[in-house]
Amino acid sequence: MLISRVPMPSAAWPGPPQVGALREDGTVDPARAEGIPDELAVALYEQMVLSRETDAHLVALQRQGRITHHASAAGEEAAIVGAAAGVRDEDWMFLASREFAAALWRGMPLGALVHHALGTARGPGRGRDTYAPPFWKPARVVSASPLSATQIPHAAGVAWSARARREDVAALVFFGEGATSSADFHAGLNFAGVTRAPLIAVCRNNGWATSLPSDRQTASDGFAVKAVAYGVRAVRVDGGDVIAVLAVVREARARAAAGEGCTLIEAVVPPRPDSGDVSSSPADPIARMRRHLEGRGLWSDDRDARLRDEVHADVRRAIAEADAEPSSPTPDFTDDVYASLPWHLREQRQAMAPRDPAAGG
Amino acid sequence: MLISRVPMPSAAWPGPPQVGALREDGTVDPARAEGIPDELAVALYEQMVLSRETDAHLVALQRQGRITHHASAAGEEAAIVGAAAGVRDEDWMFLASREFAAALWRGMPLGALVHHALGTARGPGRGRDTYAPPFWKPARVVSASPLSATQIPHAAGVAWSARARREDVAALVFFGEGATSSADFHAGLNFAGVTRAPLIAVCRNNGWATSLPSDRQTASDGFAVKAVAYGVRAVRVDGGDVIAVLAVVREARARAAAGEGCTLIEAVVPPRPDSGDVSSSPADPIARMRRHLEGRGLWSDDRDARLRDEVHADVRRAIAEADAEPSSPTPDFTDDVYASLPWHLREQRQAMAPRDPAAGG
Amino acid sequence: MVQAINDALAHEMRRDDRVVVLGEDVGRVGGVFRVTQGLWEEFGDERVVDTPLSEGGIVGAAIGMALYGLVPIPEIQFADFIYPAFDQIVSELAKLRWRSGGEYPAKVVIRAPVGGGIRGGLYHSQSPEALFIHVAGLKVVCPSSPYDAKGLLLASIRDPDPVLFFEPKRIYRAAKGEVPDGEYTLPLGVAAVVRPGRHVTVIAWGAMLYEAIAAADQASQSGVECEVIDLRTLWPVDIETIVASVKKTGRVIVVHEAPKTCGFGAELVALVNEKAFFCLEAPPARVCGFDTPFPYALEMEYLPLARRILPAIIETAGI
Amino acid sequence: MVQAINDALAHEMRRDDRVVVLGEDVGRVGGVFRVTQGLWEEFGDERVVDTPLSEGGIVGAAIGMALYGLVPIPEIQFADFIYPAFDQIVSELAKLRWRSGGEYPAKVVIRAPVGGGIRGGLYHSQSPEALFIHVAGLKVVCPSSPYDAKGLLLASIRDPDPVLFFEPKRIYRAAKGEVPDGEYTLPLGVAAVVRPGRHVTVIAWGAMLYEAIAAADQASQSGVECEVIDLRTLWPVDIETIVASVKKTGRVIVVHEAPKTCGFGAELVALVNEKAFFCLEAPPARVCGFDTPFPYALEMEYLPLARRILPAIIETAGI
Ligand SMILES: Cc1ncc(C[n+]2csc(CCOP(=O)(O)OP(=O)(O)O)c2C)c(N)n1
Ligand SMILES: Cc1ncc(C[n+]2csc(CCOP(=O)(O)OP(=O)(O)O)c2C)c(N)n1
Ligand SMILES: [Mg+2]
Ligand SMILES: [Mg+2]
Repeated sequence: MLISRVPMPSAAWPGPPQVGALREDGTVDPARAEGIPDELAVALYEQMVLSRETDAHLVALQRQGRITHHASAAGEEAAIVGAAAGVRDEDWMFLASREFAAALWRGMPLGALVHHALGTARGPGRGRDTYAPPFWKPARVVSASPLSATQIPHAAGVAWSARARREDVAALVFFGEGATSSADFHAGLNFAGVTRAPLIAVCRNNGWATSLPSDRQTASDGFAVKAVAYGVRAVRVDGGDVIAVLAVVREARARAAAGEGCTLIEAVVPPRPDSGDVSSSPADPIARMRRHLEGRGLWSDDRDARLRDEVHADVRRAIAEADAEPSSPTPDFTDDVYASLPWHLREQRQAMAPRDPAAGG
Repeated sequence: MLISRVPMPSAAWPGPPQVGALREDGTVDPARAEGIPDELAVALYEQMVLSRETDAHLVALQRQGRITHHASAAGEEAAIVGAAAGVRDEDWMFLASREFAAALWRGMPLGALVHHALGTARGPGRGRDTYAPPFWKPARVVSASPLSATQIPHAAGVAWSARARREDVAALVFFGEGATSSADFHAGLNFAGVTRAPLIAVCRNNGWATSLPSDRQTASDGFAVKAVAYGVRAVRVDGGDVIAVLAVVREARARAAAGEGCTLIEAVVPPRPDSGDVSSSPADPIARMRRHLEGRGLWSDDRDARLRDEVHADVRRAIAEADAEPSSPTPDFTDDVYASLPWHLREQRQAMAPRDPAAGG
Repeated sequence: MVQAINDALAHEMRRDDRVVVLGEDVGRVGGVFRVTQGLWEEFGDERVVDTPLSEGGIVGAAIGMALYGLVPIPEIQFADFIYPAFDQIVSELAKLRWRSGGEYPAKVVIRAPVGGGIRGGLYHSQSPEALFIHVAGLKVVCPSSPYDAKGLLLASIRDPDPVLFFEPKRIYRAAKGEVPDGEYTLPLGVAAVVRPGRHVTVIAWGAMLYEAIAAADQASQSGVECEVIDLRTLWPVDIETIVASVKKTGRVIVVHEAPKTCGFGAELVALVNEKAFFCLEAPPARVCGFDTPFPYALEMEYLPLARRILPAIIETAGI
Repeated sequence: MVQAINDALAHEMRRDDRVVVLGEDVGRVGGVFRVTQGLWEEFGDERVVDTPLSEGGIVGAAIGMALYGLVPIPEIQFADFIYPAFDQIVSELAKLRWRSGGEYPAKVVIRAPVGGGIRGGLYHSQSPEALFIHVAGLKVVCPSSPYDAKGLLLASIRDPDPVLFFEPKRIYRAAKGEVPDGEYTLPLGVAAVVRPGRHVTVIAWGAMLYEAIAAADQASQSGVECEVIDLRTLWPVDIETIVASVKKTGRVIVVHEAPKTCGFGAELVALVNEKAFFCLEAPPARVCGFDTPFPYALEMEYLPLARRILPAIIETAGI
């Protein structure tokens, strides 16, 4: 080598430190967070329990072959519910595959989710697709296609629009750590960066993209650090700590309101215990929040049992109702391709009319 | 805000400092580089002059409407020639639009370039396309399509293959700073990062992507820093300093050989003077290298005049030769779509045979 | 045509402040072909947005803008560069209304120059319309004159569905014609019979329309009177006009620049078969681009110019 | 069929150490449908590569590998997920040989499961073959049986051109049949007449072949004898076999899952028009997917099953 000693900066750029709030004993680190009012604390917990219970039922339906696919959120409830609770009612929410609980938090009825999962005509997607959680327009909840990350530029576009219109509205978008490798993550974050769009991008790092461990998804130190490439703020948070997630999302929302643009939040989901059963682990986000509620005198075994009974009954009722619905709706799938039916779809629809009882054929 | 004081890491991640070697007075910073042998120094200079002269002629041909498009490298010669000289003969080179001089450095004859630009049948692309510099297989030079950044994953694939095959071969890929916003930059760098592929990615940051200034291309602090997102090494170098560019590319090549994987190098090209004429600026990379050669006693006005005359004559001769070539080659564009002619292309070729004098029609 | 499209954009942006133009270099410089010139000066940075180099990002962000309630009109610099946005167009834009049960339509008009004839070579000459016609949920428009361009673009912007608006760059400046200042729309899905005739129906659009007309004029010297149809909207196509003409002529030729195989010509031939088979007196013919990439040096060999259309007319006419 | 494809991959990887498999989850877990199961154990990390989640990166890197001299076989988990790689396939892979004047062909075989019938819904059921047939430079293959799958995959790997190898997931496990252990190839571009007949030609491929055969069997009860052709290679298509059959029957039906408009059926109808128009006794018919996205709950309404093919046969037969 003729030339040497040109200093070569190191490849090791550490990601940001991980933020947490809830401590082992259930108290909240006062240096980290001032606490949250009782009702909110309880609501967060209840919502996480509802998510877990719904999951269990949908996974069972999948095992029975009644639904093709369900992406479970078990173990990731804190990241999902905490983030949903961290934004404001007027904000938009873009979901990936696992975030049905965020939509429930925003008021989507459980029934809508179950109808959707079972593909009935009464689900928000009218039986057309069931993969991701459904759309829920009343609360500005937008569902994603299963193509990982496609929703990120959509969210960036919404956030950019709000900023251009001088409206204090933000967009919250969820995705898995695997999705960060995709084209749309890159484009979405970069667009949000240059437009200083009020985008809150929550990357659930659960350690795996199907079979690929997160350290083979990328060689960076975690995923928050990717924010550097877009000049946006990077936060890594304990994704098993619903209070910390809520806190960092609120902070990101406040910064968005202040015109400071986008934040990329990596919510590090605690690894699954070897048993596979999240509930059995002390790191279970639900167990951790329960300890907190108990420490605050807001919770008891009794109340917990009641909650679980209620939730169980709610989910079962929703499933029973959806079950009563004919699983094959009228063949309306030629609708909504366009705003009105063009000639070729009218012909195609007519050709199948004999199978359509409504058409009297 | 209920929760506050969750520390939010800053969005300002500074990029790496800019590396330089050549000083104003033409000497080389000894702390930065030990110098290069006389022949190499002269060859770098000569190659940059050839590039500038070729550019001038191709731009003139474009103005005359003789060729549709030529992407000039004026002012960027140091980044291009320095990088080409920094890798080894066995390495692959993937060019973007402006890097014909890198192919010339590797031994592609000037005539091949000019035939290609004029779209003659004798050009390496046989008149099929002329946008980017031509392919030059004898030296493993691969041209890119005009779709920005598509060559980056190709280069990553080559580099990965070499590593998997345990062959000490690297891939050098060029692109503009605008290309970093594309899907393929993201995928290519990430693949190189996770596979620790011996990829040397040189981003020429010339400040503009057509009309978009680089600070509206992205909100990051420059482009080298994007390496952080891929866990690869980041280097920012003075792209007007051919010795510094050579040095950092060599260093990256050595690291690749040592199994340390990919380096992203941002070569910051000096801004164009207001006059638009790069040669008139003291920051002109060619002028800077000339001062260096003069300081080393390797160069004189006389030698410079001789070089420029020679180069001028070479370029004019190449153009005259290509001009003598019929501009419309035989209609062979049905060849090479597939390895051999399938039935439908045989039919289509026959249908146009009457216009083909070779077919005697 | 450049001016007419610029007119339409300016008109609509004045009328409706939700309309936003975005893309690479659309702002200060007014686009590669200067179609958006002057808009940035009039409407500013937030309605005429220069974006980073990412077609996927452009279309993806436009979808978000549309969800928010804006009416984004992204420009792709060349239709050849639309492929990085293909997933967003095909998987997202085309399907949002349907997937959401009608709740979240995303109204976006994607403008892109298409076609050859400006010595653009392989990657600045393609005509990818068939790829989008195959995808349910998109409308595809391609004007052939300044007047049509303005009227069709205004209609496209106001149409509730996503539209791909392909602008034939060969006639960006060549095609002339009066363009009224004010407001008018041409309905989508309605073709124009630009030359009546009774022997052979010739279907074309965009820049190739002029080649079809030229060939028809030459054929008429041999006594063959062609009816030339300018589709204007490629999909949903005006099947009635086509069928009415073919019922009259019994003979049909489709002309397009895109490669022949699986091009839109195939669909038109198949539709004519379905709707008017028993009227056909000769095999429907296609005069198209070759099944090769688009060659730089030989673009005039590649394009289905009048000199290639004419023999097809004569042969189809069976004289 | 899963086993046959796995066999072919393992065979070729043993025979030729340049062959590399890459994609999402192809390694330790052996792919979504377990097609690559066992390969990672046998050939290790560097020949069976689990990649990050980026189809564009997968195909782009495969192109680089091919340039280097390897023979990469990327897997796209579902053909529905091929669109993020569309630009790399269409703009790069398909054009490299041509652009480089034959110097830099990139030999890549892209494997992807296609089609409906496993309740996959909108984004796990699509059949995008027509999009790739329209693009010059690609070959497109779709087997219908385990035997064919192995022979065609081996031929695809050894063919000098890039191949899209679409695997009909509905018959991944359903289709049975003897598969020889050793080596054999089935030539690309050669169709199979799987059921001889003289009244109507029915062209199909992949999973719909079985529906075509079932419909043909039913039709024969009404005295209509269909000739059923399994295309096997979609492009370049075996035009001779098709034309020979249509010349005999004078009637033709194309069956495919993809949306009808601008699907491959249109091209086949147009080709039959060009090559055998004067033999046609009835309008060529298409029985296809609807021009809508692929519906989850109603996939059996959407697919061109035997119950939709049969009436078309009867009508085309004109009895
Ligand atoms: C574009 C695309 N390619 C492939 C897939 C198949 N796929 C479904 S889930 C998944 C892994 C996603 O991992 P991650 O983003 O971490 O989300 P997680 O499932 O862990 O929540 C993959 C590859 C997909 N959905 N989209
Ligand atoms: C995918 C794609 N979109 C758009 C273009 C049109 N285009 C040509 S050059 C250019 C700017 C490129 O800027 P940069 O990458 O900085 O390279 P430079 O020209 O400055 O060397 C653009 C947008 C393209 N070539 N490819
Ligand atoms: Mg994950
Ligand atoms: Mg630049």
